[in-house]
Amino acid sequence: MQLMHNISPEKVEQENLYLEMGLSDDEFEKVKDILGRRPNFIETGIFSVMWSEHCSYKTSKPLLKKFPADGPDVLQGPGEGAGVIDIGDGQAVVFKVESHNHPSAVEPYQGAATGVGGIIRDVFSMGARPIALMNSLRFGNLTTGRTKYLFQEVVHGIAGYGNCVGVPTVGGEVQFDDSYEENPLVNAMCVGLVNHEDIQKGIAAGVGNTVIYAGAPTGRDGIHGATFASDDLSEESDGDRPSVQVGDPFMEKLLIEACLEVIHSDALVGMQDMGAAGLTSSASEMASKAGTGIAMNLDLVPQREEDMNAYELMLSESQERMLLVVKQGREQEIIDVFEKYGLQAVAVGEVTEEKSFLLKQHGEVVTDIPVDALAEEAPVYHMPAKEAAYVKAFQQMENTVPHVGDHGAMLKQLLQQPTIASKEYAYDQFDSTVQTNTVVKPGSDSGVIRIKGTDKALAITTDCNSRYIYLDPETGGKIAVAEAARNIVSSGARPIGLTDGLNFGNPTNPEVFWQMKQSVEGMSEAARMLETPVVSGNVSLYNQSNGRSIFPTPVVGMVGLIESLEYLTPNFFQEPGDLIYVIGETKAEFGGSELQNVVEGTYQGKAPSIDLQVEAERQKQLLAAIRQNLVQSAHDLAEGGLGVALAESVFNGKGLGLKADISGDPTTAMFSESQSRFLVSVKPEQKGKFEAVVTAARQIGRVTGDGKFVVRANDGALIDENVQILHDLWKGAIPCLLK
Amino acid sequence: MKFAVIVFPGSNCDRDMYHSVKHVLGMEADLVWYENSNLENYDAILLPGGFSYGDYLRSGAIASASNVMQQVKAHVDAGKPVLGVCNGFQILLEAGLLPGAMLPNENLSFMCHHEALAVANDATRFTTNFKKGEVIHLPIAHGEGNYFTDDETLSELKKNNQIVFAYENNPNGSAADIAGIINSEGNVLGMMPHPERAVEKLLGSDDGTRLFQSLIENWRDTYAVNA
Amino acid sequence: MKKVTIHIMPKQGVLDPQGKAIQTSLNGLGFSEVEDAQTGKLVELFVENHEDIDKRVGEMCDKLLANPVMEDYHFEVEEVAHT
Amino acid sequence: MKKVTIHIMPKQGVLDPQGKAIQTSLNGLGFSEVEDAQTGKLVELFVENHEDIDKRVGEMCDKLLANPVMEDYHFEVEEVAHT
Ligand SMILES: Nc1ncnc2c1ncn2[C@@H]1O[C@H](COP(=O)(O)OP(=O)(O)O)[C@@H](O)[C@H]1O
Ligand SMILES: [Mg+2]
Repeated sequence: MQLMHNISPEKVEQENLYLEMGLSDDEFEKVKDILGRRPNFIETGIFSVMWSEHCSYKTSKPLLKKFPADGPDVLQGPGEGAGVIDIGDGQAVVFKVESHNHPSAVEPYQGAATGVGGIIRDVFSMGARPIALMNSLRFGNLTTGRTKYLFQEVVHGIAGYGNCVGVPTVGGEVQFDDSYEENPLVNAMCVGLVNHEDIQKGIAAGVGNTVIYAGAPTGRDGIHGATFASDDLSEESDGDRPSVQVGDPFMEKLLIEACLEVIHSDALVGMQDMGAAGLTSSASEMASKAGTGIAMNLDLVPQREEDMNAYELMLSESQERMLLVVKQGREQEIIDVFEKYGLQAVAVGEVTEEKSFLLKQHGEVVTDIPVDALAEEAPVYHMPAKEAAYVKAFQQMENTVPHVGDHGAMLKQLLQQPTIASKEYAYDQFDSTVQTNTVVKPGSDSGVIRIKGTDKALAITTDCNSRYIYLDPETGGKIAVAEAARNIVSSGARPIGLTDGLNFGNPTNPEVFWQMKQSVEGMSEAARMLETPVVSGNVSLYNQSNGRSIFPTPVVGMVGLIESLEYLTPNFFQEPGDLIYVIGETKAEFGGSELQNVVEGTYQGKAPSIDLQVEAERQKQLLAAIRQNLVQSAHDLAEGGLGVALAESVFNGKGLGLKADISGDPTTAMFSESQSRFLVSVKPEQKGKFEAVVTAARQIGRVTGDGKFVVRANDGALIDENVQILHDLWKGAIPCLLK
Repeated sequence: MKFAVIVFPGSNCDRDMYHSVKHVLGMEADLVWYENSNLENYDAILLPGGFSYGDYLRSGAIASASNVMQQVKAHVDAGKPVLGVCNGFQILLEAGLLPGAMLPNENLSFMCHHEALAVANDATRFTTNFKKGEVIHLPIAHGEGNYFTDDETLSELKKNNQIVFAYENNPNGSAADIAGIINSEGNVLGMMPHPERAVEKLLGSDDGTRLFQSLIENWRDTYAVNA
Repeated sequence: MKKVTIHIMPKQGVLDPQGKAIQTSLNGLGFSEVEDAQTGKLVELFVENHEDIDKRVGEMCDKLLANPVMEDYHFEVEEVAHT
Repeated sequence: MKKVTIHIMPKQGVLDPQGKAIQTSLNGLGFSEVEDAQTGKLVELFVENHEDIDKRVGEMCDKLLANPVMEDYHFEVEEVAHT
């Protein structure tokens, strides 16, 4: 889109330019009412980004309200850069997930890199030191050159940025399904640690205080990126390409250190990163939150390119920029800190009494908008929702068991499915050990970070099985939260809160909006039952192209607290002779399962059922057993069911094997994806104690030292495989697909 | 014994290095910002890993041209020890305090995992607490650890036992499996693996501890008045 | 045998953090006359003689060597006796 | 105002994994005529006019821009009206 900034307000209206800029006719009328006049071109641009889905959540807000956002330990819920939860000893954990889907589809390396940079800024803008990164990725099947390229470049981009800033990437997830072929998903999560007294907010309080711009100068990067990120990704996107931003992780690292130094100065009033819609959203949100106004002189804004107009300066999404509000007269102390790190920091405006967003350039007023009109008073839409027809049909289907001839051969095949196979190709490229806190590295249910100077640790996971959500959004939503909590608990932690990344198709499609509504209902109910308040999150809509939507993918990022390192529990079996238990019943539930995809080449039928009461009970029991030191290892059962979980439990290079006996239908026992189940190992001498604490546990076998994977069904041989061979197939699958 | 951990713009293992010498080994240590610093009163200098100046141009190149390196050279000429890890090693190479240069890993990807290393020289002041031929485990985390030098220099290094650590299974294409080398005077050690990330069993290995202990004990024997 | 030298530079307006870092460092080293620095990639190809080589190299750049989102390129072709 | 274009290439005998990778993928993409590929860096400097500019630029390369252990360089200087 060419930038016709010198265009008259009349022309903006008469030629309907506002439509091209992203405002509907009704919205444009609303703007005129608010201003009592026609907006000029710049004001129209400002309204269109601030009222875009990405910044205003105009269609998702009514749903987000359903999330339980508070709990006894919540210090900051949704509304700031990131959520904050108290973890005792005067410390708190800060976290949020952010999506960068559309930019990554257009330029995968920079799209993923700047996504990581953005979420890190959200966390340190709260005053917290970033201590861990996670990511949640979705791609089409690794069959086309384009998909392989997207996957490889996204991984390189995450590594390129995260490694350079020195924040360890301790885990994540990657799933592959056709529905993501044209719309890959790149969600990044950052976790930070902060002392209560250092928690910052993005507020522009104190009339007369000074607004300081810090970090990278503003270029023409990502002009209109915010609306771009809210549009259907169609063929023209190639034309949108120049709006992709380039990240500078070196600058970000300096910005982290400078910002974490200035928070100790009582001259600092508020701080916020410039994320989506750059200077516009950060400045207007800070004022709106504080009930003040802001006046800025755009001539003072550091600029990377020549003669940039007000429109470009206000909408640019140049990376690595922060906005600070500082006590009047104390500016220099703050500026000195940034200059020590070779960063630019300049006063660009002041906090005003009148609640207006007032911008001057070259001596004339270019924007004068009531601040609240941009944030609080953004339009909210209650979209129509309609149960998807396909879901109705799926609910009528009976649960059937896919046919499996040779269960050993099927286990091998499942272990090579990219969604199940080892993700080492990706996480070996991430620095997972910098900051010397990583107790559990990528490759386990959760990443675990110890907290120096305490006996505590944090467990972190991201999860979302979108296949279940596609089959049944409400049940799938419950499962997403429950599965995340299972991953946290099996590492010995108590879940304390979650952040969500809602990735969906086009919300104006009633069936898509219904998917959103139902999954949010399910997630909310599970979050309530499992006592994990939703303290932050992000929404990415319009993930569809040529009429085809992605599977509904509400990613859950969850954090758990390990009160004492002695509770830390590995996922892998430990000692020959240990007893192997399955916690929870197994039913013939194959809807959305990996086995169904392998055997029937599709996902259909009912999603596995889940009873949240039972789920919560089991998690409490397992955690109790772990704290009584009765558990050698714990692992949740997920894609591929018991068979895959058993295999993963002996993939730790200790030469271990296992002998198990199962009864009933062998295919169901080995590969069903029934929910609320764990696989644990227990020392023989603790059999009695363990069974007393965990009532739903059934012993199915023993850990052996012979490197053999042996399963008998109803007293007949079922599987007899060599662990090393299984391991090599599982580990080699993705590299092999990328060749 | 008093350590200086030099902090360049973009260093990101500086705190880790500081934590290991100060809190795990209980030595005196300071984080020293690269500008207008004074290194005279330090017994040893640690150049930490990270991405100084974003690794722009060549990893370590821009940092090696900064003024503080003049003081590091003076410290080296005075015979005092310097340890460069990862990016710190790259800086020492670019500054000419160690021979050779660093190329991108053979597979052109960053890699992060534990590697088995053979201790090739246990007679340096950094390695007396190891045994020659002993295999230890340290984390690596780098995109450019593929050591290169011309053949003469390489045979020199071998002849003078300047190769201190060698990879058991070369991960990055490094010449002669080199993971760490020392200068001919024996007071400047550069290595890609991270000893400072391996000083606590909790984190998977404490083999790195003995490197720092060697340095401390040898310093006591030589310098300390009342050790 | 032809030697093709391909110059790949960031597009106008695309951030080049490396260039900035180099300029600052050169100024610091006393080369104050350096007012701006930009960095790019150099690719040298040795190719068998081939009719419409320019068209072929153009395709190589579009398909692999240059990133059309962020980079511009140009190249020269010269005759060499490659060893 | 002068524009200096500096070509920095790996020395003879220094392995260039990136060059190898590029050749392999080009061949894979059907550009079988590509027999060898090498990658290097391009640095463009904009410098105030300065007597013996060649000497100055040579120093910049030796001090910072090129690493003599593994790289060779050459450069051209042209007059430009830099904005
Ligand atoms: N799905 C969600 N659930 C809960 N909170 C959300 C969700 N989406 C956004 N939020 C909250 O709304 C605020 C704005 O989100 P976002 O626009 O992503 O922040 P930023 O402006 O930093 O990108 C943040 O506090 C975020 O945590
Ligand atoms: Mg933010």
